[in-house]
Amino acid sequence: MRIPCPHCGSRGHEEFAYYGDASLVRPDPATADAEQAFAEFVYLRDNPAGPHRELWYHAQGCQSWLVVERDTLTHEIRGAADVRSRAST
Amino acid sequence: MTVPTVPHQSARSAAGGLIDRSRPLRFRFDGRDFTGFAGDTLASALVANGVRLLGRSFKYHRPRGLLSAGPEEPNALVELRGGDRREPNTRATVAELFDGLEATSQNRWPSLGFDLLAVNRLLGPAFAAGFYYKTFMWPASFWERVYEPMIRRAAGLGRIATGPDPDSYEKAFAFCDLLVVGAGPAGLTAALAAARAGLRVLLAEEDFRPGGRLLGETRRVDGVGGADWVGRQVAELASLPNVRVMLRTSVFGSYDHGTFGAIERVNDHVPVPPPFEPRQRLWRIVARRCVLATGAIERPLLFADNDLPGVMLAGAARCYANRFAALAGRRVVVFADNDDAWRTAGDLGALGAEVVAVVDPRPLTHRPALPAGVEAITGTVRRALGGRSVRAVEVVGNGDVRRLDCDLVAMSGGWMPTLHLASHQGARPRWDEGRARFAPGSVPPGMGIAGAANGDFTTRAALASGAEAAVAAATALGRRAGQPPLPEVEPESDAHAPLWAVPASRRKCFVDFQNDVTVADVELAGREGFRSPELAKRYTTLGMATDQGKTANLNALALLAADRGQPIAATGTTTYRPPYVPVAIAALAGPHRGPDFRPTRLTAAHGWAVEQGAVFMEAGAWLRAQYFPQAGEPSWLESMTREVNATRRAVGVCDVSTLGKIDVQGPDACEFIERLYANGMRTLAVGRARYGIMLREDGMVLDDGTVSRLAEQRYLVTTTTANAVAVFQHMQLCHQVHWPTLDVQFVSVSDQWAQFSVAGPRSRDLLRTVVAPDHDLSNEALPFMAVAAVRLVDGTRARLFRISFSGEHAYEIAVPARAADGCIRALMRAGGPLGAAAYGLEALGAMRIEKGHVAGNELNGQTSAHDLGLGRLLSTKKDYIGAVMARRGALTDPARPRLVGFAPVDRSQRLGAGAHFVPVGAAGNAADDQGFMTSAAYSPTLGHWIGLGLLARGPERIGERVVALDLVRNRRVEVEVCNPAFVDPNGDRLRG
Amino acid sequence: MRYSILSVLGHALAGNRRWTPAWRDAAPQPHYDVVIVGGGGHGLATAYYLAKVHGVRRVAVVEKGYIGGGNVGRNTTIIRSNYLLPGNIPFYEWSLKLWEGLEQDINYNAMVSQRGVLNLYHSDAQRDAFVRRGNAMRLHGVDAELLDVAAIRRLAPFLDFDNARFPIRGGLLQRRGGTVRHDAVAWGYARAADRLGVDIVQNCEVTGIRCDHGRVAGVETTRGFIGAGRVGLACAGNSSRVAAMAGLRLPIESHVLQAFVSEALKPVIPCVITFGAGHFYVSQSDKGGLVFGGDIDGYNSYAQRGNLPTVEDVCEGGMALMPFIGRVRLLRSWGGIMDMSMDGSPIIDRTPVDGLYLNAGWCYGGFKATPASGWCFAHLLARDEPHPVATAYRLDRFAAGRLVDEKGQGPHPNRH
Amino acid sequence: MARGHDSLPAPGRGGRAGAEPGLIVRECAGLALASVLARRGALERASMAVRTAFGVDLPLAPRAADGRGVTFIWSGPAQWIAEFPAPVDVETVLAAALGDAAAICDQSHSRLVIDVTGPRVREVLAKGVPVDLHPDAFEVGDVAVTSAHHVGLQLRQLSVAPAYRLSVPRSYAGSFWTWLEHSAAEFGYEVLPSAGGQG
Ligand SMILES: Cc1cc2nc3c(=O)[nH]c(=O)nc-3n(C[C@H](O)[C@H](O)[C@H](O)COP(=O)(O)OP(=O)(O)OC[C@H]3O[C@@H](n4cnc5c(N)ncnc54)[C@H](O)[C@@H]3O)c2cc1C
Ligand SMILES: NC(=O)c1ccc[n+]([C@@H]2O[C@H](COP(=O)([O-])OP(=O)(O)OC[C@H]3O[C@@H](n4cnc5c(N)ncnc54)[C@H](O)[C@@H]3O)[C@@H](O)[C@H]2O)c1
Ligand SMILES: Cc1cc2nc3c(=O)[nH]c(=O)nc-3n(C[C@H](O)[C@H](O)[C@H](O)COP(=O)(O)O)c2cc1C
Ligand SMILES: [Zn+2]
Repeated sequence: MRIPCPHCGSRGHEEFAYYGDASLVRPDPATADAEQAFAEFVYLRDNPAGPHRELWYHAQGCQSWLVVERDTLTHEIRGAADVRSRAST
Repeated sequence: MTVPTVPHQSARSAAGGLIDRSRPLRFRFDGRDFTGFAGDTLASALVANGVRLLGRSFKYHRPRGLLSAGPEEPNALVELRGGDRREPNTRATVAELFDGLEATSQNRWPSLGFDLLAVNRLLGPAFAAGFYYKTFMWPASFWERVYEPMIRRAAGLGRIATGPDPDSYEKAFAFCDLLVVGAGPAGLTAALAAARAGLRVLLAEEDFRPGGRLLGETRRVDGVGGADWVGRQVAELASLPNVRVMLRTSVFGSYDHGTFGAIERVNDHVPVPPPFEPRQRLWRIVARRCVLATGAIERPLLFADNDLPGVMLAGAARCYANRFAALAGRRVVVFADNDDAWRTAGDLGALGAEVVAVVDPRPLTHRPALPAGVEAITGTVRRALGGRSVRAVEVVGNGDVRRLDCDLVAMSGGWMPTLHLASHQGARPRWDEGRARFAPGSVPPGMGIAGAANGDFTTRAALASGAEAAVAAATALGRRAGQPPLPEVEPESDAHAPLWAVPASRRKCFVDFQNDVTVADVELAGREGFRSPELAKRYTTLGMATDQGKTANLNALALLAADRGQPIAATGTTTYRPPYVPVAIAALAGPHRGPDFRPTRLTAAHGWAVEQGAVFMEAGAWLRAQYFPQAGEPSWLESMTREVNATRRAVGVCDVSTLGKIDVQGPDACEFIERLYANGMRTLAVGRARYGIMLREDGMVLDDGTVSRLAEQRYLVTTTTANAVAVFQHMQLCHQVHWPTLDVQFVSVSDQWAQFSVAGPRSRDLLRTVVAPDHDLSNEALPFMAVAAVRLVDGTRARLFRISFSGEHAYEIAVPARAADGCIRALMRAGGPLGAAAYGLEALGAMRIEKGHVAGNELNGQTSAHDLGLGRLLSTKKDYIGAVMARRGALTDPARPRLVGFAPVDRSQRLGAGAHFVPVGAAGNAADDQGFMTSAAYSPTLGHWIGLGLLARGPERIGERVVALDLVRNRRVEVEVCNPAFVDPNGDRLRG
Repeated sequence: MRYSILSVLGHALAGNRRWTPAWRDAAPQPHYDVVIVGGGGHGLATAYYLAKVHGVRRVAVVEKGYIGGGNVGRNTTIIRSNYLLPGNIPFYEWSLKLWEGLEQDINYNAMVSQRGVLNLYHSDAQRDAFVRRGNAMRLHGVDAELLDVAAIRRLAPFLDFDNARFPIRGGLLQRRGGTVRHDAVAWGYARAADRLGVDIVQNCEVTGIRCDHGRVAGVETTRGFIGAGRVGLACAGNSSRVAAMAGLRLPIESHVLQAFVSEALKPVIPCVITFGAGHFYVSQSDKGGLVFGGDIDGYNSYAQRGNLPTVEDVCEGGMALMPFIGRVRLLRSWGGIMDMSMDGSPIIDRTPVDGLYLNAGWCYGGFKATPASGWCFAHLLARDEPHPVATAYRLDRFAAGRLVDEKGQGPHPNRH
Repeated sequence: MARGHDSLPAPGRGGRAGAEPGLIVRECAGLALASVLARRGALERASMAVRTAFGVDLPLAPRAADGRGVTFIWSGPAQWIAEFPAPVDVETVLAAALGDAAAICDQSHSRLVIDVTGPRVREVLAKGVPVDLHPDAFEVGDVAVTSAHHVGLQLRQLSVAPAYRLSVPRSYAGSFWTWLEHSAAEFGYEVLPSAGGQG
């Protein structure tokens, strides 16, 4: 697979480390149900067959964490963005 | 000029063909000497020499000759070369001839001509598909001892070499706009058209000669012979700077996003690769577009004993005749269901063969032209006759059954587009009933298909679709490409009406030639319910041989379709998988073998350690000094003991550069560190260091290390050697994904700094000699856990950390890597009079166990902080990674195995990591298992073995005795549970 | 009909014309006591033991494709019980025991071959871990032997002992481990289950799980609705997709693992061998092919095919370990979709939906588990309580922190 | 200083003998290097400071930019390597220029830096570098952060000739050289005396 790193350009996926579902957000530890929220965050996954937003880390390149939109059935990649771009605004 | 005298090649014609008669090549097959010519394959040279028996089949050991002239060959597998270069299962049809080539037939005993296992044939019916699932079960114990060894010996084909492969292999990357696979007329046209449009073109061809089918036919293109036309195209391609033609290169796999694997046989056509050159090169090709112009493979016909040597694909017979000027037989019967194969009569006749008849079941109104004297029979061949090769055929036709004597049956069931590479990503080809051929289904993005692979079987159509595919690729890449004018080609016919039916016969009629799968086997599979093609494949092993059913699969599908009363289109295919042709494992590994399997990381002081005669050991990617043997020390134990004693009594020096080191800066550096580590870090003052642990988000310990505050907004954190990469990645995740608003910057400085531990009561004295005199190293100025920037006496900038893994009064001194060699030498020079010793990992390990410090064996990902006695570190006042999950009851349960120390009750006994703890007097079964010894070492300080381990409720059981049971090493040692800090439990030495 | 030498010879004399299907190609009936989703090894074994051990015979196994087309038909056939943790060892040992009597039990030769499984180690830390494992096994009554380099040289002289980046320092051998002819397991269980009345329904994809008042009522399929008293999921790599039909999220990611076979060779590799310093393991099939594999590709996928870097990585491991295979050619590579769980261990448990049961999370190690998985899942389905050797495999262990994490990799499925 | 495992071997020819070596390689021994990481939201400020001090813009893509006495080499978003041709106190020099707009960290000793050129240099690099170095795709001043032969690699093109500067972590230097040497052997290679101070 080729991952289109927004910084480095298209690179083989072996340069990257995979981290799974990008939609998971680290819960607030201060809430009452934090333990359950963390248990779900840590252990449960949607694991869809089809479009999937997922985290890849460009370990052998620019060391950015990317959100890649990839289809788990076809491996087709719709796009990739730096994860920080979703926070910067 | 002297013409070399060339031994007679009985079946070679005096002229013609694409061989170089001025370059005779000697070779050997099964111990007999032969000669061929440059331009031959092993197969064509054997044909030229009249050799017909080339191998034995897998199961029945039936005699087998050549079926094809290409990569699809199922029968003619030989062992090539010898010694450690022996290559089993090499297809003679693609082995390029070279002078001195040695080949032997395989899977026969004692000889190819007389093979005892041919008796298997007599048992034929009992050996039908799946028989072993139904037998060999009684008595049960016989399977491993009797049946299986017997089956294994009988199975298998060639023999593997016994020593390491002596040749070298390479990998390389290639990038292009357009990859064209196959240099037949379609591929050549596509490559040229795309190149003219300015695309970067890579044309890969597995043959050593470009041209594809044109080389095997007598067709004229643009008024010249096919090979000459090819020559012109290749010359133009060679003149273009944006084209790279790669011959002897098979594209074997098509992977996601335009990535292709290809294997270049750089030196398989010479006896031994020249110096500095690899045998083969693996290419990873990244192509923006691809045109598949891989041609087509001819289908065999099904009739009784169709596997006899001398029964050959018609296109192969023409190829041997036209390209290699060799006749595969003298009396020929052509059996075909299509017009294309009728050419065989003329082509072979032109070389002097006697063509008896063309047998074709189609009631033809228009018959292709035949040379005079060749009879056209509307009918079928029912059976081939012969012993070790074909002598005659039985023909049913024109109302009767006749026997025609012949020594070659050139058969053709039409052509099957080679769509493997279009199918590797899961799309299956679609059966086109009207044209009786597979058509590409959905193809991978960016791929176009041209020529015979696209079902465009006439040369004219192949040229046209090649050009179209190139134009489409160029257009997709935003280039303008003109449709090139197409050359004149003499008319040809691809008319075809497939003959699937098989004459009823009790004799064997082969579908998969190599795996000996017959029509009866496929039918039996259907009868037993294995009707889906995938099940039938697995039950009969059809299509699972080295050729992957290239010639067998379609016939099998047709049989299954007939069995189910379905059209072929509804039956489906089996799955196409890489590699398209078998690829040597060494080539896929490339240079990554032996010592170069993975890189070796060396510390900056490695050269010094080598000079000291250090014994090294692997620590992840690093090589580290294990101990420094000196004269008179018979084993590591003595060396280690000396090193520890020197350290504990005077001073020891150890290279600890392999620790991960990360420089963390920024206004939020403090906050970031605080959230990463489980213990409080906010209060860490500038100039001080603190031990810290990081958890995973699930609450288990990730790693430990020290955090040093170098400045208000600058920290240096260290990680264990093993986890350096993982921790850095974890920190990036935390920063970029969880807390992107923190203003913190960090970077690895692991390679920038070398670091030496200087430990022992005289460590300060030793440091005094290398650190510039104006630095105050007193306890007051530099207390335990202090950090200072210093200069060495030679001016080098260094960092001094008063930290200790050994439990001694100790320091770690960090110097820029290029100063490491000088620094360690200076330390050891000055250390001599102080009684200093260099120590290695053995001593380091022993001292940390003496001190009760955890390391990799304890930080194994299965332990919580609580298990390791570090529970008190977990902050309750802040959020940090793992905070919430670490609180779960299951992780803090006092009944969990927890860290304690162990000493043998009989102090002379030795301990070993991995022993399990059971109660004294227990039998030693699962219920008794109470934990295990994580680490063990001989303690020079205490004079006996000690260990660390995880024991259920351990800390509550100090003083108890348990047994350390090491069943796999046959040891049973009674041990006393103790405090894990064996030496200086109160830390007086550290602070002194 | 019973299979035996006599039946084979008898049929041979009759031209093999009188064989009948090994199992009926059943059409789905409107209702069953138990519907098992997934005609892989686990589903078929479950059905067989339900019928045989528990007398539950109104059972259907519904399979979306052909039986054995999932991971049972694409794994590297290794069986062993050399596990580390107390939650695992008894279960896998029970499985090995069932393998040892399988052929006589189901009257099908699945070629259970106890040729030994040898795990090599290359460092002191690895040795310590193997000693720990070997001792854990021995405490549970499982066979384990620690071999030194000399013993390994005798067993496998062709390994790279002298020129390696990571020299071999020893190994842990389980002699009772070995291989089993994978397809035959599916077929043998199918035939045996069929003979006890189980319906095996192929080409029948479950597309929905119907519930009434929080209780399972049956499954929607491409061949219509099938009512069921209980539904058992044994869908391996597709577990999450099917569980999602009942609104469940699982502690599972689906990943692709590739496997490889070489051209057939005369026997050379005597046992299963795993490389401790790289991703490579190998055995030689009875047909002669070297069957080998390595690490997973590492990203979520349902595409059942892998990528080239992993192929290279595995072959690098192979060449580093046994450089004499260099000129042997790779014949075919393929992929399977695995249900990688958050601790690398399986789940055999009830679900929050009444009547819906789950058998999943087998990662790349579930083939060896086939008999015990079927046995324990049947037990759970029939009695509604976990089997004693499978009590660790509960769904709530994740949230509770009672993980069964053999490798200590934590909740990162692609690292197990 | 003795040549060690983390520098190139002594000057001379290796691999296939022939008229012209396919690859020419030379160690750049005397460089001073530093990581420069812009503070959050301070990209503009950092750029401005660099422009003022060194007369060049910080590259925002994988490029190298030559300033007065220093080259800034992109190594990730908002992250650069500053390369000085001769040993200097990089942290002081850069801190003076950038103030609190960036974190700066001395990396002068962290890498083996070599220049490669020669008629076959692209073919040699293609044996391990997974980046398209064809002139249509990679130009003078372009930078790639990647890995070759399992070793992290930073690469930039120095001239059309073509010539490239490669940099690898120093602990990997020996393994990297082994790979480069194997890859160049079929064309023949020459090691030149190192450029820069420490020769
Ligand atoms: C390459 C590879 C190598 C492996 N090597 C080993 C090994 O050496 N040793 C070992 O112990 N394990 C190994 N494994 C793991 C092992 O194969 C699996 O864990 C095990 O086979 C899973 O159980 P199963 O046989 O029931 O799964 P499967 O055979 O996958 O069965 C699941 C079935 O469910 C069906 N299904 C899915 N969704 C639906 C639906 N909606 N409706 C109907 N049916 C559905 C599928 O079609 C499939 O047939 C390997 C796996 C792979 C991929
Ligand atoms: N009249 C008929 O019935 C009929 C049928 C089929 C083919 N043909 C003839 O065949 C020719 C078709 O031309 P074409 O160019 O499509 O095919 P071709 O067979 O001439 O060329 C295909 C080329 O691709 C190469 N190749 C195949 N797979 C490869 C791989 N994976 N990697 C590298 N190389 C690979 C082959 O070695 C071959 O040289 C025409 O001359 C046509 O007349 C005729
Ligand atoms: C243990 C084992 C051995 C195999 N041996 C062969 C073989 O000798 N020849 C072959 O073509 N395929 C062999 N295969 C692979 C199958 O052809 C097939 O690729 C695999 O079962 C996956 O199915 P699929 O490729 O149809 O998806 C083997 C598979 C396994 C699991
Ligand atoms: Zn990147």
